[in-house]
Amino acid sequence: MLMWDELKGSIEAILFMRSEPISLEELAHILETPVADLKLTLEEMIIEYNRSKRGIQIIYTASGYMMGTNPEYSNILVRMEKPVKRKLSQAAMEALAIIAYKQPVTRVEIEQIRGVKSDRIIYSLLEKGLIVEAGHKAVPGKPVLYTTTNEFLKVFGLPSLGELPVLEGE
Amino acid sequence: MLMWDELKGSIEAILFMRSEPISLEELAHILETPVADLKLTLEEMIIEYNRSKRGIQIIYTASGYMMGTNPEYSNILVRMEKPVKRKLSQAAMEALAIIAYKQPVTRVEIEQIRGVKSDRIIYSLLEKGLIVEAGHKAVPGKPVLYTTTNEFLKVFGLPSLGELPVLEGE
Amino acid sequence: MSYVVDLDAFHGPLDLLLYLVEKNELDIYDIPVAVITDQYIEHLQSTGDFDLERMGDFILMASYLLNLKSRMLLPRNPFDNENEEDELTDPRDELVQKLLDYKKFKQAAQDLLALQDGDHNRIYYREHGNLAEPEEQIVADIKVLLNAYSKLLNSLPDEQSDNYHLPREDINIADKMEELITYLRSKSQGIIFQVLFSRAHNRREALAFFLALLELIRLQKVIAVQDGIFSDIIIRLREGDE
Repeated sequence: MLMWDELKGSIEAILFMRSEPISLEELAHILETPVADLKLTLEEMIIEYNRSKRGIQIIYTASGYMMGTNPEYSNILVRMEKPVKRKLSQAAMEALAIIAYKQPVTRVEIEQIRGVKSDRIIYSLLEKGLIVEAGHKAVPGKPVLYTTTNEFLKVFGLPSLGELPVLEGE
Repeated sequence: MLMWDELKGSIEAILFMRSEPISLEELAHILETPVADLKLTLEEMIIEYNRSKRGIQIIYTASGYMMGTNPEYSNILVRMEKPVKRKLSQAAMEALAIIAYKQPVTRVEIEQIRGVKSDRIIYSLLEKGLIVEAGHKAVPGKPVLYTTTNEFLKVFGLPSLGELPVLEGE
Repeated sequence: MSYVVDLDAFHGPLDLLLYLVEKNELDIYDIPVAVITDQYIEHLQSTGDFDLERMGDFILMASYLLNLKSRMLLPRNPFDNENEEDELTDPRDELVQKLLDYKKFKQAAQDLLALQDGDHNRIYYREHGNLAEPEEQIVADIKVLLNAYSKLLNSLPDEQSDNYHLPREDINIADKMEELITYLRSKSQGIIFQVLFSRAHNRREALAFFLALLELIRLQKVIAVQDGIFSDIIIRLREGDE
């Protein structure tokens, strides 16, 4: 069992390293500390971070806790040059759009709409972490079903799939 | 011109976002603040971070300031390392070690120590961004010299080349 | 004596030599060259299939060892005063230095590995661990996604039956090949793949363009280049084809 200060330090280090939200359960597993203690500690840390004009803060999201910059400083952070930016190709965008709006969806269904083979594009979307395999469709051949990921929401700045722009005429 | 607290907050946010070392000059440019002020502020921040058992710290490296975890917590952080971490082969580690300790160094010098051809290994280290070509040695044939990169320091958790483990017998 | 050691497990001749020195608990500064040479060669002989390129380095060391062995066996001429220097130096010195150097860096490699694994206290930085790929961030706009989707849907109803049909006779692929060449000639930098299809009035014509393009690529009159998975495909005339 860690001391109080070490517990906070460990949590801080873990949240710093991880760029994704981490659940209380995973933290409890890593730190060998009961969830209830962690919850209290995290709440205290959030308050401490927010008390001053800190540049970073701990954010509580639906999928867990994560560390991020304080939005107050976003006007300064935009002045920084960003990592290599990459746009999705038109073809990738098409496949991704079909998956986003019709999920869960099979490769054949995507290809029927696009009119072209799409296996390589699906593979690269999987690689980019924008989509995942989510089970199999209960039809002959049991084709793989695809859905979008949290990463997809992050890239497009959406809080949830419910916030996808509404299609014309639907 | 920012207020004192805001300056610290901004620096903290920038160091958090950036995963590479950032120079005082670049910080001065982003924050529109004189280098001398930034240097003082950063020194104060480093002391503040080190005073408590914080999980993160500000590290001063040859190429600038950057944020990293406190080494005291590495026994905990090792538990959350991603399982897909790409490991280097023993042969690649040997070549990398020679480059790290003897840089700048030529391919032939590496091969003399290892006793085997190493061109393919050097190529893959270049591809991984762990080493770079850094000019040519002033000897006949002008062979390419290799040095390690910031990425190398990051992968091995070092603040600078000066912190490499001490070589046996030296 | 039988060895179960696989040569592939060694990263080079020095690695194998070091293994033999350690296994026999020999003093690295006073290696019995005859013994170590015999064991070394025995190892090479016990190896079955082996990458010829790698074998070269091992064989080179074997010949070096044999040479060293013969020099050790030769008695020194007590009346030869001209080679006084030779008497002071041990012919093994070079080998000893090589082994010491190699041993030092082999150890350094292990230390680095331990650092990477977190066996020693170390700093962790954000987003490390992705050794191969440079950092990149996908930028995308939700409106673009919506546009892509609505365009797809709009193109569906009247065209769907055409999906898997070849172009009808009214569109000639040879004509399209001519048209493409003429067009590409005016674009020395090449054009983006998708732009090509903006010239088509319907799906059949687009398909004809595509078949024409494939044919031109096959005939090596045109090349298509893509720098990365998500980057645009650039179509241009082959150099020298005017």
